[in-house]
Amino acid sequence: MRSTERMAMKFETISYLDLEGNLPSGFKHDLSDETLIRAYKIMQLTRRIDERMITLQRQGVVNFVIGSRGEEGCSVASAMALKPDDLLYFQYREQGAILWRGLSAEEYSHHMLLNEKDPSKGRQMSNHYGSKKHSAMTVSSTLATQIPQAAGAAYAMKIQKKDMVSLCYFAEGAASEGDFHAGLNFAAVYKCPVIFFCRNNHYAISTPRKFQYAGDGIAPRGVAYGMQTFRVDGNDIFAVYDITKKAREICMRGEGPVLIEAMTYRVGPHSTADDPTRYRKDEEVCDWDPKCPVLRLKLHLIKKGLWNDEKDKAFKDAMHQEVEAAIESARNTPKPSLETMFQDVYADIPWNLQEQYEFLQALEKEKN
Amino acid sequence: MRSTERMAMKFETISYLDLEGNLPSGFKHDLSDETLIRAYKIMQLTRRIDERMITLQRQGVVNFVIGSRGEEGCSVASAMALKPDDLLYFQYREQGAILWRGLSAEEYSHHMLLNEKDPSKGRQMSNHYGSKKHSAMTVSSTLATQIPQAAGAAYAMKIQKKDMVSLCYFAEGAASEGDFHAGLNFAAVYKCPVIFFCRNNHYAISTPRKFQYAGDGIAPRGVAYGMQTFRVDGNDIFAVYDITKKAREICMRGEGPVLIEAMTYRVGPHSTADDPTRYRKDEEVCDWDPKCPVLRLKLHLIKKGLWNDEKDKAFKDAMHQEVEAAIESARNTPKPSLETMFQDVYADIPWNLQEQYEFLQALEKEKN
Amino acid sequence: MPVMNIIEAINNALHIAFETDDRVIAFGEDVGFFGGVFRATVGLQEKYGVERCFDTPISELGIMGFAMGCAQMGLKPIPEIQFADYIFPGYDQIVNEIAKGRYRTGNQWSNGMVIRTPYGGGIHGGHYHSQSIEAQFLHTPGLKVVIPSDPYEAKGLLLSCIRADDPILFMEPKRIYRASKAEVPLEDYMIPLGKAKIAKEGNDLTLIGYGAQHHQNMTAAAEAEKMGISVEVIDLRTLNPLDIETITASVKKTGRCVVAHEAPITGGFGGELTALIQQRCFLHLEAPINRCCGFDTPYSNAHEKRYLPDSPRVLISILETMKY
Amino acid sequence: MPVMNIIEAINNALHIAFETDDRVIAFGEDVGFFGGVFRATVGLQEKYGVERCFDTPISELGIMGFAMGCAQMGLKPIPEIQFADYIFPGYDQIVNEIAKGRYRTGNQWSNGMVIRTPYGGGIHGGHYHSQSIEAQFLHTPGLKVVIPSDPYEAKGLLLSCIRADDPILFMEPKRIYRASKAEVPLEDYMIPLGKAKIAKEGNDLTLIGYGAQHHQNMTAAAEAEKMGISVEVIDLRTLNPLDIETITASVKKTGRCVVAHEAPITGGFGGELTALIQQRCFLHLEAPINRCCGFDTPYSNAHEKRYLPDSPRVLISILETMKY
Ligand SMILES: Cc1ncc(C[n+]2csc(CCOP(=O)(O)OP(=O)(O)O)c2C)c(N)n1
Ligand SMILES: Cc1ncc(C[n+]2csc(CCOP(=O)(O)OP(=O)(O)O)c2C)c(N)n1
Ligand SMILES: [Mg+2]
Ligand SMILES: [Mg+2]
Repeated sequence: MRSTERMAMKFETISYLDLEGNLPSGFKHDLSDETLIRAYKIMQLTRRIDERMITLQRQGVVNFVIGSRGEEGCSVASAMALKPDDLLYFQYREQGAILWRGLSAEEYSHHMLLNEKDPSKGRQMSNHYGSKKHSAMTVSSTLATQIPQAAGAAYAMKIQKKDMVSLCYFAEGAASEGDFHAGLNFAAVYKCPVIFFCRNNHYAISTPRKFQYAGDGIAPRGVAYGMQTFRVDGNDIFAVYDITKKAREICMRGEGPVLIEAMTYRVGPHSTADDPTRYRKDEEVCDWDPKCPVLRLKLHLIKKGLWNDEKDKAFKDAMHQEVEAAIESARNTPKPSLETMFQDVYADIPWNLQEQYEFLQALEKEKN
Repeated sequence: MRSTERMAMKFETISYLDLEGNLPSGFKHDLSDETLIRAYKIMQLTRRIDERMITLQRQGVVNFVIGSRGEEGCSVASAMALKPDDLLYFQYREQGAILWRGLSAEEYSHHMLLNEKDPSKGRQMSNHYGSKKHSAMTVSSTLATQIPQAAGAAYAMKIQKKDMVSLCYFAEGAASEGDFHAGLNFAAVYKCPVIFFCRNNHYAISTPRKFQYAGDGIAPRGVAYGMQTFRVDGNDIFAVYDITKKAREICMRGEGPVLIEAMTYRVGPHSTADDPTRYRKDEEVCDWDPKCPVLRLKLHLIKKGLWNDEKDKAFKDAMHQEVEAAIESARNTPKPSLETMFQDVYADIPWNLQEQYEFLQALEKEKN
Repeated sequence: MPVMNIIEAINNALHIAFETDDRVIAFGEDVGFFGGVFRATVGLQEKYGVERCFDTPISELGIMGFAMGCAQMGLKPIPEIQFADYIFPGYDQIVNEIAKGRYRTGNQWSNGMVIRTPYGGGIHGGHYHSQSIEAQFLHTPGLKVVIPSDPYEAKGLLLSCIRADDPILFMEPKRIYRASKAEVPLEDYMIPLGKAKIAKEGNDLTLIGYGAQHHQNMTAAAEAEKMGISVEVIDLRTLNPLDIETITASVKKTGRCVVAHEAPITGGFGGELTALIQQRCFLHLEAPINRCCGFDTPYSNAHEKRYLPDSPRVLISILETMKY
Repeated sequence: MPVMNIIEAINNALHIAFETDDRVIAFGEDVGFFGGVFRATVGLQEKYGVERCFDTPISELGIMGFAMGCAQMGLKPIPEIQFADYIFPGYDQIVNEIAKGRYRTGNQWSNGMVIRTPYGGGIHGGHYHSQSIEAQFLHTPGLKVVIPSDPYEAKGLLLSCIRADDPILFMEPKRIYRASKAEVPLEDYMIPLGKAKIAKEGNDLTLIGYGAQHHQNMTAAAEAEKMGISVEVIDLRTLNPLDIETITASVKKTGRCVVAHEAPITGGFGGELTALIQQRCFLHLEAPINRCCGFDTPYSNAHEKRYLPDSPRVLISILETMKY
């Protein structure tokens, strides 16, 4: 490459599924019909849970929700391409992946309502899911910190000679943090088997991409770090699946980390604390309606004769019931006990925490 | 650019002056004979001062020295291409630039000996020069921190509509810090008139480049951030000058920041605290002897009839005397006074510092 | 005089600062077009242009380093860190660079700026939207720290900070951003830095706090009053430089002292206050200085209410100290 | 028994840790091939391979984040930060992520690791090779802090840290890396965490310190002894969790206390110690607890000798406290 003024590096976007649900003729994939149907169901489940949680937030039952509407394709299809033990590191808008892994609506609800069955014992905000049995690292609010962590975890997998990769989700805003730079660079230097999955969804809260970066998105950075890099249509589950699977193979061949930039759009507000009408036009959002990953897969399934309106209705009815039952169960589960406040700070409880716990116990007793 | 496996981005290196001191026939530049001779002299002065300081360190007169042997071309030629007011941000191995700006051997020595005439009042380690009157920001040991600072300063120049750029020196090791990422990205987003000048000198203390990055050096990152990027032979003052000048023009045209990666080699130890024989072979170092920027310019000057051995001897004799006198003067200048310890922490001296100063004053009096 | 909440008062102060000094600029995540997630910078971009008030990429270290460069070139930056919990990626730039800039360069350059950041608990934010970070910045020579407790204070202190010539961390009690209301003059006014405020006079015990905690302290003092205990309540306002005179005069008068803050007790600023007071008022002290603070755990969402040293807990500390 | 200096003892401990537990890995800037700029990791790469001991790119935040990922996968990382002054780019990863990891994940994952870093003044390092950073990490629930003062302690404490299940900041007094020598058994041994050491018994005053400062304290105590003052000298060893029992028992016995550390006095760990002691030993105290510490300036190279609380200054504090 010549040193040149205004050098351009433009990445094309890999996409297979068109807006009507057609795949290119001759296109081959290894996804069974059952898998495709499950993918559709999990995307719908994800969307439903998000919607319900947002409603519960308005009702004061849940404090805070980050919906993933429009981005379910990124999370579900990437998780589909991995083995169940591969370690996922989330940003926070990838609930589809943990649901794909088999976390139930009920388990998810226990977390969202921060009750005693929440694996994090109600300590974090809701939407900070994580479950060791699903090999899914607990979300941390601090953006991008998970990126070098995922590199380190992958390094451990490599030297422990495991058939395992880590996959780290983040979005284009978080990619501005120093942690992004360190994480990708370390991974490239040590050829760690880690897939960096960037959801480029156009916004970071109110901040549009032009104030996030001046280059051609995030993908060119992967090349700069010396790693194999792909840009995909994040709303096309076939593209996301295919490239994530390729990425896993690259990792397992010892060729080092892979960066995937998935182009998508944050259809909803940033979170329940946000009102996007203050900073973007409705028309812009509407443009993305036909690109919806759930809709496109549904059209595809219908075209393939795997799905129809009747099935859709029956599935949704059952799924909605399941979600309601899950929420009901979570609402009826008690809050974490007082002692959980002082546990897990260290492996053991030191004297100062013990004293503080006893003080608080006495206080609570007095109150009752 | 297609998403592809093992995507390659290879930068070529711009170089004009060959090892015998020849420029390509028909090559044009705007450097006067006097400027070329001054460049040579300042490079020699830089080298001499470095050598003497290293000796003084061994003698216990100076605590710490970072020599720039072999890299004088980077610092001097880049400074030559700027206007005198353009703000320089250093890493620490760019004394050539501040000497080009007119800082005298004596001023430099005052700093190195950390006496009361050191503009930093002896507070930092030596080799942490800086002089406002030379528009040269004081060095900070903490690597890479100056990179976003230089971006911010350039932003201020831009909104204040000054005919000014900032130029930020750093090396390939520092480019791994998060600050590098933030600094270049911010500069690109706001199109700040800043030149990022990376000395890629093969080593970060003992760490060779293969443990610093896996890509094709630092240059491709500039492209990824969407900025104009050049790779030059850092030991060719014509290439460094030419590209830095171009970079300044790009900045002043409002086209945003520029990244220059100058390929060079750290010929000496990292610092007087380092012993490179423990981690690299002498042969490797010797390979770089003929590429020496000072030698190549000297050969060029001789070929052009601007220089000869006689002149060289006369110049060196005088210059050495000047350096000795400078050191002598610095040695005879007292250390900073006690009160400087408590000044400049804040604009004013708060009660706690006042109390501490008085306590120490009393203590010193008792001692004497 | 109009009634404002803290956010409005801060916004008002920023507008005055922008109007009266064109070296002033403000930036941070979502600070520009949107006006900040808490709406503190609303209207600045519209009125003073995108060059003076703008959105940044998400990088706190970038925001801090960029601000330092702006300051070195003579601007007066007011960078915002969206939540105090997210200031740590910029910690090195603040404690090693910004704070030491004047000293390190021998007063050739300085880094006058105001780092604004909402801090503290009580908003169901869990670990990362609740922390009180002041102690992590009060061990840093060169950096001042100011924390207002109500709208009137917020405006006057912020204007003083902007017009001071040092880097200042200005921590805003987000829990009471909207809950705390007061009459605030529309005019330009300043409250001097380094001066604590005796918010309530008293003779039996000195209660020291700042920010949102100050209101818990006032409530506790009122309760104590009902029980016949006369509490003098000090709102520190500036934590560095500390108003040691006001503090020692008060404790010498009362002979007893409680210090309260939200941050974990161990390593918190209460320790420093205690050490200073016990040294300067030793012979006047009738009881140990009592600290009523957050616990030594990360900030737990589910237990938020129990975590905070609310007025009932402050009252317990007062009673304990009185009984000693 | 061989005589070792601190660096040799640390190196020896690391070799034992690598030998006895293959989950142990070490990395950092210049740590691999070269063996570290202070030579603490010499021989590890040669003996145990480049996968277990390696050089990193220059990014402290990367080193910390990477270490956390390794720990989450069950390895036991021993990352090195070349100088404590350079730990701050990794501050967020340490205080927000590594320290809170166990709590945040509900004990599903933990981050057992030992962050080794040389700290402190006395080597002509100016602002950025001299800082004592402990206080900036002692307000962080979830993170333990250990500081040895001699080779024997260094080896035994380091091995305990490596075998503990928590993230631990292990700060090494670089000024005495080579100057402090002691007999150190070649065998594997551990010194329990959370236990202070009474380095010298005494009755008149308790002198508390750690790391390199402890030696200044011992010298001052010896001087005081000559003047008829019997000083009990405590070397804390573990700063978190603190050995509160040993401390309070001593101060209750002596009735007087001096705390000394190199870090700036304001916001330093001395404040916390003072606050704890005055609360627990109030009725036994015959004088205010005196802090003998670094000044509230950045660390000035030219004035290094005056900056440090050396034994003459500690002695002054002892005398002051005795005279009170
Ligand atoms: C270190 C840090 N800084 C700031 C924030 C506040 N914050 C939360 S989400 C967010 C925007 C993130 O945007 P992006 O990474 O694009 O993710 P998206 O929300 O679009 O999925 C910000 C600024 C944070 N959580 N952490
Ligand atoms: C933040 C930080 N980390 C570590 C160091 C210690 N250190 C000083 S110089 C250096 C190597 C720098 O290498 P490079 O950037 O390539 O510069 P060069 O010495 O080759 O000119 C290191 C690790 C430091 N000064 N600052
Ligand atoms: Mg986004
Ligand atoms: Mg280098």
